[in-house]
Amino acid sequence: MTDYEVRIGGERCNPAAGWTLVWDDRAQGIARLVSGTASVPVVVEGNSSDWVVTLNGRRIGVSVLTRRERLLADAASVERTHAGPTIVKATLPGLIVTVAVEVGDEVAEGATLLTIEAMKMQNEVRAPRAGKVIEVTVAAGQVVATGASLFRLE
Amino acid sequence: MTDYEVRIGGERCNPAAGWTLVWDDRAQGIARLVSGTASVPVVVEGNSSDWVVTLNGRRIGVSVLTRRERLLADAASVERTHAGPTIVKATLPGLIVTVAVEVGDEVAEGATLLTIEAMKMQNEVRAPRAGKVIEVTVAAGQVVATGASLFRLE
Amino acid sequence: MSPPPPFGRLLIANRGEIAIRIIRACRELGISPIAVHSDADGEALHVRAADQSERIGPAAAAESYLSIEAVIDAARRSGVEAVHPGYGFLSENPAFARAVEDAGLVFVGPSAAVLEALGNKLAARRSAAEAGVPIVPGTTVALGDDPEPVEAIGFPVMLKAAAGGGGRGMRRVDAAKELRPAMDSARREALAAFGDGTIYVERMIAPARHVEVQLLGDRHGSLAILGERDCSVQRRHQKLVEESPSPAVSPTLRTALFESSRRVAAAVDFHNAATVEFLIDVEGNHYFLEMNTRLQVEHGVTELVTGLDIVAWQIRVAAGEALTADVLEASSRGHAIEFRLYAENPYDDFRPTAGRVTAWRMPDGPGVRVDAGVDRGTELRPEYDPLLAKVLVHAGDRPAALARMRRALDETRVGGLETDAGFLRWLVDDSAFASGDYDTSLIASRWVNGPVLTDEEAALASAAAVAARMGATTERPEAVPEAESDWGKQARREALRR
Amino acid sequence: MSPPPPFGRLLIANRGEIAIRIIRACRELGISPIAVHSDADGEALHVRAADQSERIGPAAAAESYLSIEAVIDAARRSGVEAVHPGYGFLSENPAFARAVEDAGLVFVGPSAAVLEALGNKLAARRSAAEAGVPIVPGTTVALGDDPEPVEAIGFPVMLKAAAGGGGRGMRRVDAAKELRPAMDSARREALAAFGDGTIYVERMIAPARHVEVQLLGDRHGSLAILGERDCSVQRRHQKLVEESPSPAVSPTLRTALFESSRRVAAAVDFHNAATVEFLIDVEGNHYFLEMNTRLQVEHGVTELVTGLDIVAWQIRVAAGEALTADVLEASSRGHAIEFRLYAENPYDDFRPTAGRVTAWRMPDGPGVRVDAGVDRGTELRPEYDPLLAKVLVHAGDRPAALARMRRALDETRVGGLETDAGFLRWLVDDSAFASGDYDTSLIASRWVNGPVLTDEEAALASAAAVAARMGATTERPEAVPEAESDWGKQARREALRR
Repeated sequence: MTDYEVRIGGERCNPAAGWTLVWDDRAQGIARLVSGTASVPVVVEGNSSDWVVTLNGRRIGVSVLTRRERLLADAASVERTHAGPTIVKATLPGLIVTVAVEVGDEVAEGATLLTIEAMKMQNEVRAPRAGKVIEVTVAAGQVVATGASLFRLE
Repeated sequence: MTDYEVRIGGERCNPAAGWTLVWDDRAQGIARLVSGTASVPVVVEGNSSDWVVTLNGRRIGVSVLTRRERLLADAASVERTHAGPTIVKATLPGLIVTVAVEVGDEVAEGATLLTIEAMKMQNEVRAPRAGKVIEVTVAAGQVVATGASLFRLE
Repeated sequence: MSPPPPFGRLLIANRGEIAIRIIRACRELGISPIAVHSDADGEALHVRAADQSERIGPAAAAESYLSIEAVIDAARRSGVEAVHPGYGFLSENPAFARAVEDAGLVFVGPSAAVLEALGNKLAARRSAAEAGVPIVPGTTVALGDDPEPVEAIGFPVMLKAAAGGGGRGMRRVDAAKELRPAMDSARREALAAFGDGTIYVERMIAPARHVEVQLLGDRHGSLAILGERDCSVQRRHQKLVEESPSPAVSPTLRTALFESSRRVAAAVDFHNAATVEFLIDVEGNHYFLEMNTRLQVEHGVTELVTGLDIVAWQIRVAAGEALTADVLEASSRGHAIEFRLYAENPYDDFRPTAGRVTAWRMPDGPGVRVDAGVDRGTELRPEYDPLLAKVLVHAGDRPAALARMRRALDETRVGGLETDAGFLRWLVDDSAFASGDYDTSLIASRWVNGPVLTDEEAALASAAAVAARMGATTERPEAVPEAESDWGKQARREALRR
Repeated sequence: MSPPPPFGRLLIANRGEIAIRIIRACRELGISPIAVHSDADGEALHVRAADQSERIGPAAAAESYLSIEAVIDAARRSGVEAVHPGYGFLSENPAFARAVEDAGLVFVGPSAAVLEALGNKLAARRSAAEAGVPIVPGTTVALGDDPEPVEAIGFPVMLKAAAGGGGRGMRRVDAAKELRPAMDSARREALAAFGDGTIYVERMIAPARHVEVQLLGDRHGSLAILGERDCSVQRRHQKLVEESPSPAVSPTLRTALFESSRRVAAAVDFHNAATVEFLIDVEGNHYFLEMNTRLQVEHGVTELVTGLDIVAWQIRVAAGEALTADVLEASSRGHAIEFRLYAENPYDDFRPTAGRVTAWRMPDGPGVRVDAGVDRGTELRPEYDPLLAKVLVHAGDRPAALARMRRALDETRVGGLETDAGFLRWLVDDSAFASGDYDTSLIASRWVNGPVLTDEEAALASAAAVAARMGATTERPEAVPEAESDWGKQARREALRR
């Protein structure tokens, strides 16, 4: 038996016992969790250690790590904590409408950094933590793809 | 340009000109034939020279042969014509209810040879041509799979 | 807010689309649905849709879905409070209804006594005649070896199985010399299908419409009459298409049909769902055929025009609920049609086919309902009924319903096995069907084995196959370099007209 | 049999689910449907469903679906006789309606003059007030830089765009100090969305229900009032859920709403389909908000309860047909609800998401209708509205409709991107929504960013992920060897209750 460690949102989590996963359409990840007396519809996506399970319409990110993978992940995480700047990236593609900060500004956690228009809505990008803006890589009027760097915070 | 010969039910057939096949869901063979001004839904199954196209709900077997394949097929066909006995096979799986002929019987084309029960219906298997029954390979009460030999006609 | 569930758990003693229909009703009522399956159905759609499924035996229906013992065992094991039999299989078997009740469970259907009284078609004929309902002229006692009662009626006649249903054991006989072999073969088929070879004879009414009336009764004496359905499009005496209202039923005839239905139901202590079937001759006379004491395949047609959920009501009245005014005063709105999608070859006398479903896309959008029993990857087995899905439409009037059905069929895509879709697509444009003026001979007289493949169809199919062979990136089929032919233009016009 | 088609070919100047809805109406009317597409939509579902599709420009909507010139060019190229604009994009643009008519084609919608008169929300407010219809207290002229008119109304107030629609340019202002930035941001959003930054102010009515009335008029002066829809479940002032009838509307209020709607329509030379929107306060007073002179996203709710095909009628009246008695006397039967399935994250303030649809299974069966705009493999683009599909149900009453919606949602499976399905699944069990006693603040007050993930959900998701990692043949998740925990039993009970 493989000893997996399961985490959801960084928290350790024990899998429910007594449930079997039965594929309904494996190519689409459509499945059911069944126990002796009940059946719960799910969609399962992912591979290796990274999974997303949709349950009651909610997408739940689940990391399933072997002991070896966990040790490696912990090491990487420590490294990230010690590394300096945080890069703020676009979480969805769209048009930059306004940029609210300049290089050198000190921002609080949650402060609005810029507004991006996507799906016809104005979406605000906020600072993931407090810090000083050390680079602004976009300007108003520019179209960005998902994952594009927007700012660097020191 | 490859020069294909197309046959439907043994008859040569010219493909309609000016229509493009556009896949809708290739894994399922769901497609449309489109011309400048119209769109016809089809399902396309098969590979190499053997295809089945479903059009207006009708399954149409289409053989698409290169010159080389056509020559080989013609040769095989001539061989079949000259070969002696015809084997009558089950076209659907089911239970043999009655066997109407014995070895030695002379049967006319279309004569009932046996009755097979499938999908709760009685289906009659008929002689594909006139001839003498030289072998009966099944008996009433037996369950047969699709493609199973039933009789040999001389 | 929502009422308490009628039952905690319910066993569905069936398979395919009707099992899924009942599972859906259970879910909406808050009941946990428990399926059953033979070894052939371990991964079937109805098993995957239920909360749990109990194995009841090998593939052969006689040892699984038709085994009273196996089904009762499954009900006991799974701790259900009620059993819904669906249609076919054990649905009209009085011994099964009694076994369910003996196990302390609720049978979702009429009492065993009613199933007994109406399950024997001969007894039902006598009962209807006594209630003053017109029956098809013929015998009311079992037919022996003596052909005299048959000859007295005059040919053509219909031989029918007393235990009959679904067209099994039914034979049309046109002349005296055909009688003996037809009697033998009808008896044999009846015995094989029902374990009872008793047959009787009726005068052949032709041309005729086949019209049925939907009943729903509670255990408190209320009876709802939920309109009629026309089921005249048949092959092998089995229905392929149903619609409501019937284009052949005038308001006067409707009143008469409803009154006859009420009398037949009143003659027994009826509750739950049932259907009274009639033949209508060209003069508009109606003749009682039989009463089916179960849910019908085609119940969805009535659900569409009345807005009621017949399956949910079956379960609710089985739990003792009374029918509400909504049901008792239900009226019909618009026009609904059901086309049954079967795995059978309409170009070969509707012979059943088998195989694996490799492409499966069902229509949706406004006014379309699909009740399917399979999905992509399902292997069709010869042991069971070849019904794949029912495509139903509802619209303001019959022409709009036909147009909607044509659209729905064009959206439907099935691959991997022969289906009756080619027939259904033809039917929706057939002038007799479109006019509403058709009878039970429609398929035999107008379809036979279907129209021959047209040059246009052959050329389009060829173009598709050549393009497929050449690969998906082909911009045009290259096998025909010459300019577009006249019939190519015609084909486009045809395509446009659809 | 079937009537001649109103047009030979019709151009659908839209995309997504509404283009498919119009294509289906065309097919049923015998019209050849022609789609349009931007470069981003070359393989979109609506393109595949049409007979033909014309490219109208690059991905950006301003250069394709919003380009009057490009759409008119496409209509000319494809030889259509009429243009249906759907909703959004050019549907309420008087210049577009005029350009269509100038090209000698029929615009499926009201005249350009009506679009003009009602498209400006300020002008519409004045017109309604003149017709004796109550309007929300506030300004009837454009707001300048002077905050005085706003302060005179008293906070809280709503700022709105005169050219508005879809919640764009709308801002709630609770105090004087928020007013200036809100005015600036509303003007900026309105200018970006509509090319017109004019705003006005209304008193904030809260709590309020948002109820609208469906109108359908012909070119011969007949007007049908097809019942109301409740659209109070909103986020960002945009609708997520609609139902008919409204649980908040009494027969007396219904009569008043219909009368007000009739007056608003009578004030202009209205024909085709439109919706009159109202706010209802806690005392049951109604206030005219605006009239949308186009098909609404939620028209299907009214189609289900009335049995009518509103899109088909739009096309028929555009061709000059008169409304029939069926339409003019249509009544409502049962209860219908629509849930909109969006690519947006309900746990992050309903922020739009993007990505590829990797799993796609929609519900079907009795009383369920799905109007979808995508299928498996579709890539959601940030340029366009994130509506994936509308799931609609129809049943005898509201509790049965809710039960049916719960069942439909449990059958729905979408993978590959975040959707609002988690919110919808929560909503159907929310006590305020289930009671029918809710208002436009439901999401803001009861959902916020949704309930936290329960331990049960986390444990089930973990079990699924571990089993998936271990392979499909796993009989049980092996990560937890100990005996079943208490909440495991609880989770099963929960699962059973669903």
